[in-house]
Amino acid sequence: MEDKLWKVSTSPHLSDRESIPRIMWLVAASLAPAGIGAVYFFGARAAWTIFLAVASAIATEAAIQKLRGKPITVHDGSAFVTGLLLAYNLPAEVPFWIPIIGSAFAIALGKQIFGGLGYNPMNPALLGRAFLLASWPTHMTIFRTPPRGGTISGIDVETGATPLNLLKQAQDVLHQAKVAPGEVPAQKISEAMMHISKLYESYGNLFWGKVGGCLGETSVFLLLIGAAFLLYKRYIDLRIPVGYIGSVALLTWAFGGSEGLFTGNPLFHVLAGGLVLGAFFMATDMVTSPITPRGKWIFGIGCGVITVIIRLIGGYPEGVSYSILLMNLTVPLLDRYTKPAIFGARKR
Amino acid sequence: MELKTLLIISVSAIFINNFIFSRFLGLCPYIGVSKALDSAVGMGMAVIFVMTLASSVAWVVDHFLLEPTTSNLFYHLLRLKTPPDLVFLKTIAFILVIASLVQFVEMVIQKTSPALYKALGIYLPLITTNCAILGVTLLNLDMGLNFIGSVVQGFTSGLGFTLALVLMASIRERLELADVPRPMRGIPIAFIMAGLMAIAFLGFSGLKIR
Amino acid sequence: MSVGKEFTKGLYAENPVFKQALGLCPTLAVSNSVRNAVGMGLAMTFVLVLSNIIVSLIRRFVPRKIRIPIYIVVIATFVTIVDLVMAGFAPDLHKALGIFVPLIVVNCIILGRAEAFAGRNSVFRSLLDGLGMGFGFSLALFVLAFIREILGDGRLYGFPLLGPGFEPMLIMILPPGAFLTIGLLMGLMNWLDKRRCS
Amino acid sequence: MKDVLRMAWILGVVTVLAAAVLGAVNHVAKPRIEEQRRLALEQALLSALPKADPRAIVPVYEGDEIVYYKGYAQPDTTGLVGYAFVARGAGYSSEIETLVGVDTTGQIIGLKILREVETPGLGTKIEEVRYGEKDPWFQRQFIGKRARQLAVDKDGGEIVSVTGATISSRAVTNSIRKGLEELEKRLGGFSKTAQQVSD
Amino acid sequence: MELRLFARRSFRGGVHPPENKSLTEHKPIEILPPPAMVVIPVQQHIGAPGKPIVQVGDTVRVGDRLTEPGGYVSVPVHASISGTVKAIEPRPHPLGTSVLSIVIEGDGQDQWSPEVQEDPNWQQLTAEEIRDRIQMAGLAGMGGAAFPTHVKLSPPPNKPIDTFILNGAECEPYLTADHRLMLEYSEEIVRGMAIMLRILRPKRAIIAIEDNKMDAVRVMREAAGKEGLNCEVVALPVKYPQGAEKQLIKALTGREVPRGGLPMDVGCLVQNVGTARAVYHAVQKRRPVVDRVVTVTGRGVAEPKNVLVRIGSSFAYVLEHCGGLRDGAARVLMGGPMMGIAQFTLDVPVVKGTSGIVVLSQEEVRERREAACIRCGRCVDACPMGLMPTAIYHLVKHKRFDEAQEYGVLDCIECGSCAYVCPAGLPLVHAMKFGKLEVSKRMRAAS
Ligand SMILES: Cc1cc2nc3c(=O)[nH]c(=O)nc-3n(C[C@H](O)[C@H](O)[C@H](O)COP(=O)(O)O)c2cc1C
Ligand SMILES: Cc1cc2nc3c(=O)[nH]c(=O)nc-3n(C[C@H](O)[C@H](O)[C@H](O)COP(=O)(O)O)c2cc1C
Ligand SMILES: Cc1cc2nc3c(=O)[nH]c(=O)nc-3n(C[C@H](O)[C@H](O)[C@H](O)COP(=O)(O)O)c2cc1C
Ligand SMILES: Cc1cc2nc3c(=O)[nH]c(=O)nc-3n(C[C@H](O)[C@H](O)[C@H](O)CO)c2cc1C
Ligand code: SF4
Ligand code: SF4
Ligand code: SF4
Ligand code: SF4
Ligand code: FES
Repeated sequence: MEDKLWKVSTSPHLSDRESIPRIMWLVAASLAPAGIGAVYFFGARAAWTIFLAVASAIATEAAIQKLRGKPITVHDGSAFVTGLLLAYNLPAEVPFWIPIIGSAFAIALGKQIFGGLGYNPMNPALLGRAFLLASWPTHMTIFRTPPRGGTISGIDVETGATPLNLLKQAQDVLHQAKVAPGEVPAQKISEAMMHISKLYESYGNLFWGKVGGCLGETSVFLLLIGAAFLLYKRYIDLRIPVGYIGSVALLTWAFGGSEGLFTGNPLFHVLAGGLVLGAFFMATDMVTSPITPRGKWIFGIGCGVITVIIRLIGGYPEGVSYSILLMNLTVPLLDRYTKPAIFGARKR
Repeated sequence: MELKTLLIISVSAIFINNFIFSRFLGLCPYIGVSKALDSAVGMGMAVIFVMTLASSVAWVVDHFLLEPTTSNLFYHLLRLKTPPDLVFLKTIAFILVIASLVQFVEMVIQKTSPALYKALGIYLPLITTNCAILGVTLLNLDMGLNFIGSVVQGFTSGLGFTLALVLMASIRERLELADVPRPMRGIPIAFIMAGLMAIAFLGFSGLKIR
Repeated sequence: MSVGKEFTKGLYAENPVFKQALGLCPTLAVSNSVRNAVGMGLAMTFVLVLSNIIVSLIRRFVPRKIRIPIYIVVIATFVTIVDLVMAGFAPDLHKALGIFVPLIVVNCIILGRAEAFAGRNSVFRSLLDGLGMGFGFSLALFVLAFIREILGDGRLYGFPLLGPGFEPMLIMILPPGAFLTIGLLMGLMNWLDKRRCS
Repeated sequence: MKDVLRMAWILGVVTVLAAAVLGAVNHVAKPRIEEQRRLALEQALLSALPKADPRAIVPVYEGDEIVYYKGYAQPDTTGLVGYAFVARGAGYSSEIETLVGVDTTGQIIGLKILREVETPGLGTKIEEVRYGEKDPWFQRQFIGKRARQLAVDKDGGEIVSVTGATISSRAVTNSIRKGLEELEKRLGGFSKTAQQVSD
Repeated sequence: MELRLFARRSFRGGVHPPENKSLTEHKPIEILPPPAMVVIPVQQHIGAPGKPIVQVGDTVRVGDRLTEPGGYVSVPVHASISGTVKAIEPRPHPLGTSVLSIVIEGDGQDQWSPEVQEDPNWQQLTAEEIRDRIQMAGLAGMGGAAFPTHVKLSPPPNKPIDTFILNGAECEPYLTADHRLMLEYSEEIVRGMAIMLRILRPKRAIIAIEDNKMDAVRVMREAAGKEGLNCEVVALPVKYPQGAEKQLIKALTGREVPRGGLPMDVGCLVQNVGTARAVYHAVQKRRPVVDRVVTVTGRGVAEPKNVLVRIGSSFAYVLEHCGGLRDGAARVLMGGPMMGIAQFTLDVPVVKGTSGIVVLSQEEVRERREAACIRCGRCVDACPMGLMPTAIYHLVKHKRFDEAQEYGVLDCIECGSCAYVCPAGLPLVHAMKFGKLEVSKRMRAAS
C-alpha cells in the first residue's frame, strides 16, 4: 500500500451541507417573491431602485475589502441581502442616489467598519434606512405612487400616505378633539373616524399588498411565502417573530383603541407597515440578534414593545426599524445574561 | 409637581434628550469608562448618585442664596432693602458646593461602608468636576424646575447616562473580539458606535406623552 | 522643549480633542455651525490663556492640598466673565452656545492644563501652552464644524456654498453626525500617523 | 489643625476675591445684558407691530400676566395701530413661541418667532431666510391673513408648510389661530375697519 | 420510576449526521489472521502507563503479560501474537503522539499462553478477585475513552450504583462494531454484564440501543431472557451523541451528572457492550484483551467490513485485508467521523480503544475555508452540554481563558456537534480542546 503522509485535521471530519453563502443566497431567494411583488405593484422604478441598492452594497463591500487588503467575499451574498433589504425599506419614488448612498452607508459604517460579516452590532440595512430617514426625511416619507390595483392608504381617499400614516393623522385629530373640545370641526372628526373604520376593514388590501408603503413591505402574503421557506430551512428562529408579532398584537389590542383598554385593532397593526418584513427578515438577522433561546424571546418582545410605543405615541407612524435597531443594542447584554444552563449545572 | 409632568421629565431625560445621544454632556467619561461592563455599571451608579445630589443642593443654593426673591437668605440676614441678584455667581457657587459635598460624601462612604466605597468611591473623584453634573444643575435652572422636578431630572438624567454607558460597554466588550480595522480601534470605533446608537435613539424623538 | 514647540504641540501632536479625547462635549455640541465653533473656540482660548497665566503666577503660594479648588475658583471666575460679557455683547452667540459657556469651568482641558502644565511652568511657557491648546481646540472645532455645516446645511458660515441642487445631509448637523464625523476623523489621523511612521 | 485653618483661610480669601471681581464685572455687564433683553423684546415687538412707535407699545395685564400689548403710532400713546400677543404651540421637539401682531381688524401685520428648539435643518426652517431675501419665507405667508385663513395646506388651509416639518408648521399656524381667537374674545371682537393711522 | 420509561427519552441538543452504517451493518465480523508483526504501546488507557517486564529478544506467547500496571489507575498490555520481542521503543500512536511500544515479530505459530484457559470455578470469586482479574486482563473501556474498567467497577461506598447501563448506542456514523458484536456475541455480552451486576448489585440494569438497530434490540432481549438477567432493553431514538454517557444517563433516567462530576454521582455506571464481552473473557476464560472488533469503512475503503483483529496490528495491515484504499481516499481516522482522530500514517497500531478505522473520501471531508462566525446560534442549539461554543471559541481565540472557563469550556465532551453544524466552518472543537488544555494547565499551576 502506498506510503504517504496523510493530511490531518481535528474532529469532526463531517459537516452538514450548510454554509454561509448557501444561507445568504437562500435568504435572498426567499425575499424574491416580495421583490417581484414590488415590481408588479410599483412598476419598473422599483426594479431600478432594488438594482441600485444591491449593486451599491456589493461595490462598497468589495471596495473596502480591497482597501483593507482582505479577501473579497461579496460572493457570500450577505451584502446582496443587505442591499435588497434596504431597497425593500425605501418608498417607490426615491431619487436614484438614495439607494446608492444608503447602501454605501449601511455596508461601510454599518458593517465593514466593525470588521465585516459577523462583527457588526447593528442591522446594516436598517441603519442605512435610519440614516437616510434622518438625512433626507422628505424623500423618505413621500408616498405618492399608488400600487397597481390599490390605493396608497388602502381606502378610497386622496390624502396620500400609508395606512399607518393615515391612522396616525386621524388619531391625532381625534386626540385633538378630546383635549380641546369644540375646537376641531365636527366634519374633520367624522372624517377621521370614517378613515379609521375604513382602514380597519382593509385587511384584504393589506394582506395582498395593494397599499402604499415601502417597496418590499406591503404584501404580507408574498413575505409569508418567503418566511415559511426560511422557517422550513430553520434559518430563522420562530421565537423572534412570534415574540415580536405577538407582543405587537397584544399591546395594540390593549392600548391602540381610542375608546379605552382592549379596543384596539391588533390585526390591522400586524398587517400594516413593515412589521411582517421586520419580524421575519430583519429582527431575525442572526448577526445582530441574540444567540440564546431566552435572549431571542426577550429580543422579540422588546422589539414589539418599542414598535408599539413609537406607533402609538412616537414621532413616526411606523416603529419597526427603530425598535429593531434599539434592541440590537441590547444583544450583548442579553447574550450575557441569558446563557443557557450548562448540562449538570441545574441539579446539584 | 404633577405626576404626569414628572413622567415627561423622566422619559425625556432617559430616552428623548439623553445626555449622551442628544445633549452631548458627559462624553469624556462615556468614552473613557465604557471599555468594560463592570466599571461602566459602577460609574453609572456613581453618576446617578452625584447627579441627584447635585440637583438637590444646587436648587437649594440657587433658591436660598442666589435668586433675587424673598426667600433669599442674604436678604433676611443682612436686612437688605431688595433681594440681591447673585445669579451671576451660579457657576462658581454650584461647582464649589458640588465638589465639596461629593468629597464629604466620599469620606463618609469610605468610613461607613467599605464595600460601597469600593463599588462607587473610585468613580466619585472622576466625576465631581464633570460637565454632566454641572450641566444638569444648569439645565434645571434654565428650565425653571422646582425642587422635586430638579431631583427627578437629576436622577433620570443619570439613569439615561447609565443606560447609554452600559449599552456601550457591553457592545465594546464584544467589539474587542471583532476584526475592527486597526486605525479605528479604541476611541474612534467607540465614537462611530455612539453615532450609530444616536441614530437608533432618534427613534424616540417626537415621543409625546399624553 | 523649545518655546515654539510649546505652542505648536497643541495644534496636532497633543491636540486636546483629537489626541487626548478631552473637551469632547462642547466640541461635539457646538460644531454644527462654523459660527458657533469659532465663538466657542475663542471663549475657550481666552479662559485657557488667562487661567494658565494666573495659575502659573500663584503656583508658589498655593498649598498643594487645596490647589484644585483654587484653580477651579480661578477658572470659574474667568468663565463667568466670558459668560457675562458674551451675554451683554453677543447675545445671539450666547443663546446658541447655551450652557456650554458656563460648562467651560469643568472642561477637563482647562483644569488638566492648569494641573499638568501651568502649575509647574513659568508664566511665559504657560501662556504659550494655553494659546496652543486653545488654538488646537478651536482648530478641532473648526474642522468638525466645517465638515458638518457644509454637508449638513450646504452652507459655510451661513453662505450657501454647494448651490441649490445640493440636498443637505441633515444627519450631519444632528447628534449622530457629530459622533460619526469625529470618529472617522480620528481613525483617519491614526491611519495617517501610522503611514508617516512606517 | 492649624494647617487646615490656614488652607480654609486661603481658600476663603481667594473665593471672596473672585466673587468681588465677578461682582465688578457683573456690575458693568448687567445693565448691558438687560439692555440687550429689552432690545430683543423691542425688536420683536417692532417686527410684530411695524408701524408702532417703539416707546408706545404698552403691555396689558391680567393679574400678573401680560396677556397682550397695545401698539400706538405716537409716543403719547395715541393712534392705536394694533395688538401683539405671544402664541405658544407644541412643535416636534419643543414649545414654539411666536410674537404676533395684528391690526385692529384682526389682520396679521407682523410676527417673530421668539423661541423654538426644533430639529436643526428641519423644524428650524420655520425661521429660514432664503439666500438673498430679508425675512423668513414661512413667516411671511401669515402677513395679511385672518384667523379663519390659518391652517396648513395639509389641513386644507392656505399656509404652505415647510417640507418634512408639517408638525412644526402646524404648531405655529394653529397656535396663532388660537391666539387670535382668544384675543378677539378678550377685546369683544375686532373693529370692522382699520384705524386711520397718520404717520 | 417506571413511569419515566414512557416519558420522552432524550437530551437537549444533538445532531443527526447521515448514518452511513449500511456499508457494514450487514457484514458479519470477519476474523483476520494474526499479522507478522505487532506494535503494542504500553499505554492504551487513561492513567499511568505500564512498565515493560520483557526485554528485547524475549519470546512471548499470545496472552503473555508484557507490562506491570503503573499504579491503581493503570492496566497491563499483553502479547497478541506469539514470537520475539524485536524492540522496545517509542512508536507512533493513533492518538497522535509517540508512545513507548513493544514490537513483536511473529513466529507464525500463534501459540497461546497456557494461562489462558476457562476457569470452572469463576463463580466462587469474590468481587475483589474479579476486579483484580479484570485489571490484570488489561481491560480499559472499549467505548472510546479507554478508562480502566476495574476502577469504574469500584465505586466508593458513599456513592452506590443503583443503575447500570450497558451502552450499545453506537451513535457515531459509519461504525457498526458494537452492532455486530451484539448480534453475534449477545450471550457473551450478557454474561459479562451479569458479572458486573454481581459486583455492583444495582437496583436497575438497562441495555440501551438506538432504534436504528432493532435487530440488536431483539437479540439482546432474547439473550438477556435466556441468561435470566433482570434488565430492560431500551430502544432510544437516533440522535448523536446518544452514546455519550452523560446524555445517555439523562435520556434513560432523567438525571443530570453534575458539572465536573462522574456518573456515580447520580448512582449510574455506563459500560460499553465490547467492554462487557471483554469482562466475560477476562473473568470466565482468563483471556486478556488481545484483540477487538473494528469497523473498517468509509468511501475510501475498497471492501468495508467488520473485522476482529489483534491489538497491535498496523492500520495498513487491516486495510490491506479490506481490499486496500480507493482513489480519492482523503482522510484516515481512528474512530468515527465525529470524534475520530485523523492519522498521518498507516503505521499506527490498532489499540484497545480502536472502534473503527474510517477512511473518508475527498467529497466527504469537511474542508472549508473558515469564514467569520455569523452568530447563527446553530452551535448553541446543537451542543448537548448546553454550552455556547461560539462564545468559547472567540474567548479561546483571544486567549481569554478565564472567561472561557466561566463559559464552561471544561464541560465540553468534544462530541463535535457544534462544528458539524457550523456554517462558517469554524474549528470549534479544536478551540475547545486547546481551551481545555490551557485552562487545566492554569488550574494546575494555581493549585
Ligand atoms: C430626525 C428627525 C427630526 C424631525 N424633526 C422634525 C421637526 O423638527 N419638525 C417637524 O415638524 N417634523 C420633524 N420630523 C418629523 C418628520 O419629518 C415628519 O415626517 C414630518 O413632520 C411630517 O411632515 P410631512 O407630512 O411634511 O412629511 C423629524 C423627523 C426626523 C426623522
Ligand atoms: C479521573 C477519573 C476518575 C474516574 N473515576 C470513575 C469512577 O470512580 N467510577 C466510574 O464509574 N467512572 C469513573 N471514571 C470514568 C468516567 O466516568 C468515564 O467513563 C470515562 O471518563 C470515559 O467516559 P467518556 O468515554 O464518556 O468520555 C473516571 C474518569 C476519570 C477521568
Ligand atoms: C460524544 C460521545 C459519544 C459517545 N458515544 C458512545 C457510544 O455510542 N457507545 C459507547 O459505548 N460509548 C460511547 N461514548 C463513550 C461513553 O461516554 C462512555 O465512556 C462509555 O460508554 C463507557 O463505557 P466503557 O468504559 O465501557 O467504554 C461516547 C462518548 C462521547 C463523549
Ligand atoms: C435570516 C437572515 C436575516 C437577515 N437580515 C438582514 C437584515 O435585516 N439586514 C441586513 O443588513 N442583513 C441581513 N442579513 C444578512 C447578513 O446577516 C447581514 O449582512 C449581516 O448583518 C452583516 O454582518 C440577514 C441574513 C439572514 C440569514
Ligand atoms: S466637561 Fe466632562 S463631559 Fe464635558 S467635555 Fe469635559 S470631560 Fe467631557
Ligand atoms: S473630566 Fe474626568 S472623565 Fe472627563 S475627560 Fe477628564 S478625566 Fe476623563
Ligand atoms: S464539542 Fe463541546 S462545545 Fe461542541 S457541541 Fe460538543 S460538547 Fe458542545
Ligand atoms: S454555528 Fe458557527 S457561525 Fe453559527 S454561531 Fe456557532 S460558531 Fe458561529
Ligand atoms: S458510538 Fe456513539 S460515540 Fe462512539
